[in-house]
Amino acid sequence: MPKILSIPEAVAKVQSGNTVMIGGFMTCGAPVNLIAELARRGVHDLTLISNDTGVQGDGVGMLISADAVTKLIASHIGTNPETGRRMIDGRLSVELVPQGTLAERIRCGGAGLGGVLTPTGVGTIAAEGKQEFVIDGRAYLLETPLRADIALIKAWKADRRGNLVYRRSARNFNPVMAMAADLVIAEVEEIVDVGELDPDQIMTPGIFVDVLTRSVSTDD
Amino acid sequence: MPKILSIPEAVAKVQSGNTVMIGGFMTCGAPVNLIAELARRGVHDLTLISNDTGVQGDGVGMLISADAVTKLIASHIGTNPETGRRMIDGRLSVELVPQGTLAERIRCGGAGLGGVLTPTGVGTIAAEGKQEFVIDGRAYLLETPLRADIALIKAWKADRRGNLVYRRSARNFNPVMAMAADLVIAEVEEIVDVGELDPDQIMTPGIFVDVLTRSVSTDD
Amino acid sequence: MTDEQKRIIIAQRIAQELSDGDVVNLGIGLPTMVASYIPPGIEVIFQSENGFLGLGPAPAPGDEDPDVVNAGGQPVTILPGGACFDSALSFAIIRGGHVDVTVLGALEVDAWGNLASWMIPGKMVPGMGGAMDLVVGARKVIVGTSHTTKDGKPKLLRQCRLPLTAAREVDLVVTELGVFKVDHGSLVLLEKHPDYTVDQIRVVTEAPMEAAPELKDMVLPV
Amino acid sequence: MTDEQKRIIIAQRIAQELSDGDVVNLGIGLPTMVASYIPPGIEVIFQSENGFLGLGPAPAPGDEDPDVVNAGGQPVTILPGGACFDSALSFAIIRGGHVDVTVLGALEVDAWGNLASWMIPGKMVPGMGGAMDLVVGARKVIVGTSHTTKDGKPKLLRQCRLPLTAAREVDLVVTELGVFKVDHGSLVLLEKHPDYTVDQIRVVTEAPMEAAPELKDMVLPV
Repeated sequence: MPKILSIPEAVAKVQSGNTVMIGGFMTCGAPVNLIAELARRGVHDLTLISNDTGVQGDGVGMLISADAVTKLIASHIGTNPETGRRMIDGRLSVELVPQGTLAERIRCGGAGLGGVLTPTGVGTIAAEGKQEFVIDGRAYLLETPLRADIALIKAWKADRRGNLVYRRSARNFNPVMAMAADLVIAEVEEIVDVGELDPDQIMTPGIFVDVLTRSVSTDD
Repeated sequence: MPKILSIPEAVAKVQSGNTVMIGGFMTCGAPVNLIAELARRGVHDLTLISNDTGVQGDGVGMLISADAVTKLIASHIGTNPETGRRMIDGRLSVELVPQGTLAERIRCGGAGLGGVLTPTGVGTIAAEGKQEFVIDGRAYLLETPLRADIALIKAWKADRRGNLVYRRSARNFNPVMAMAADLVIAEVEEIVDVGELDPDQIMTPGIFVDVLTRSVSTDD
Repeated sequence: MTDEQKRIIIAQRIAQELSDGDVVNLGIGLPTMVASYIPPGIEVIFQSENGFLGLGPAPAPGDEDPDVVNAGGQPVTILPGGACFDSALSFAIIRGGHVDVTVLGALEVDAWGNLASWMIPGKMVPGMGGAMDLVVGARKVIVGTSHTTKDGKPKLLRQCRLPLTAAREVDLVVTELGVFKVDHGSLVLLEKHPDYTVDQIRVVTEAPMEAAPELKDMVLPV
Repeated sequence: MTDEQKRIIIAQRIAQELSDGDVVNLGIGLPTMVASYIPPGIEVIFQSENGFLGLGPAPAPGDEDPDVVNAGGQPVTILPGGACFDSALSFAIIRGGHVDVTVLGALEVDAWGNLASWMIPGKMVPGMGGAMDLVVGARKVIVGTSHTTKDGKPKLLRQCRLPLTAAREVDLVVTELGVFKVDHGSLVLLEKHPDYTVDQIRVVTEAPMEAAPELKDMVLPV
């Protein structure tokens, strides 16, 4: 059973130097209250794995502005000019990964796979340093797994066992990240009793989730 | 939009010599009415990809008994002694694949991936003829994609766009097979109007489905 | 032509490439405009790479749902019959050949079907996002772009000079001056703007270019 | 001891290896019996590899749901808080190290932690099903088996002779005669049946075997 903690209690589990995955596509489906608290707390030297860096001052962008991140693995940073400036200044090391490859690499990390072969990026600079394979006449790159110490994810509803349901396009990277970290903290809008969620409608089984926290604090 | 056809009309699309994927775990989640009609029709020389061969005379077992299959790719055949007899007789060529590897190979076929690296089977006869890779000190086998001409799958509900919802453990291999065949025929218990299924609860998007057919025929 | 007139010509012409039932992914910017010009009688299904099928128009002001945004982060709607999924399935759809047509913009495109659309070294490095997967995975790749840069330099090149989004994947290039099929090192002009001659178009095209025997005039928006 | 008595000793002893909150996958046959002996105060979550968590007991006659079966195809139930998924996610859970303990039977197991459980060439080739993934992926692999074959031949070997299910993955072997930790080519006897001496057990064990300094008697079922 996951622990139910307040936002500050949950965020206290993140240490400087950790590798952290954060769900969301810009601010949609991002655990913005966990991120805001993390930015406020003043951790540093994080390796961050996320699709993008939000916008300046919102979503994951709060961590960039707070100088918390020294290494970033993402598919897109164009929506936050602060990220680009820090990359050019040399204050932030950035590994850009095609979005579908990023999803598969995280999935591999969670699913015990040693890598996947993808055609994406063949013949581009995304192929640099990677092994290339030709299978049935088509070229593929070997892409290796990504894992994190901690994943911060966002769901719509949880039950007390940590089973999660996401809403609309807020699902995005959250389900794969929930599988690929040693400690998984889920920010949710509502926590319901065990049995209230239909087993068929659960998108992330509760066994992946270590900590539940509410977006808006209420009495437990 | 998928076509809505009767069971015989749907099954008429399968030709002798085709590679066919069939969903289900024994008879649970198997499209048993499609299978029964296919066995009755007398096709032959099928390459069959399925988790198992059902039981003797039921599920996929009907196709084995009907002499329709010459090559089988499956994870388990122990529940149908007829399959083992035909394999020993040399009438049926069988490739046994670990169940998780079977799911990943089909997923690769549907997801445009050239293969995955799995630790499953390393040091066993399942590794024979496969490339082995060591990544971060752990050994993995390269497993390649599986695709089919036709997938026969089973769902609980569909809407008229072919969006599918499965029930309980009847989901199993159906969602990955729905992605990995040139033609996908789904046997469903009920067809509802567009808009009746919540977009978050759809497990297989309708764009994968070419033909819908009802388990029990009713007026359309 | 104003920039807006060019964009309308391009978007409207690309819309005519779509067939009933196609699954279509539109890139950000000009490609998004294609949705406004789908011919009557044609129904296509738009995929949004951040995780759903059945992308609909922007909601009425006040009706925005923060959980329903497009790949540009803007509020949109999900049409009846739409379906939501995670990023892994979204790119399985894209990479697996389940998207019939993708439409993308270009910094450069060349006569071999190479596309450069995601970075200018030292200047603009936004990241490739989902573009590399889309160009590799979609069955048909259409590039929609102004024929030249703002400075009047050709964008349809002999060989791309900027870092590629994907190699040899582009099928069709649509600009305000014409419709070009990529054909192994040459761009075949299938249709041209009625006010321009083939030679006038050739002057602003770096790529080897030939007029198709059945060359037609583009039907311009009314 | 009757076969049934042996099976009860084994299942009950294995159940004591489980900790509160463990995610557990039980193989078909003897391992399934472990579920009946979970100690009071311990709650574990059973995973069924055909696609759900929260596997519960068999339903009352007449309450069977054809869509709810275990990996052996038998009717079972899903407990409140359970979750269903497809085979890809099921084996992502198994292979990805999210199952704390798996319990499997054996044809042979050896002092290096090799397990043979899925085929006898020329005789029995049922296929490996999910067993290869489970043995590789679960954090702790417990083998539960009768100490010898029906003919009295050892099943705990120096080196497996049958085709392997997985190499060097078994952590613990529980038989009706004892509990053995796999330790690089040797089986360390941690607990023994109180009615048998170490030497009596050694006689029916082919694998190199040593008694742990803290060797204890197994607590037998009442």
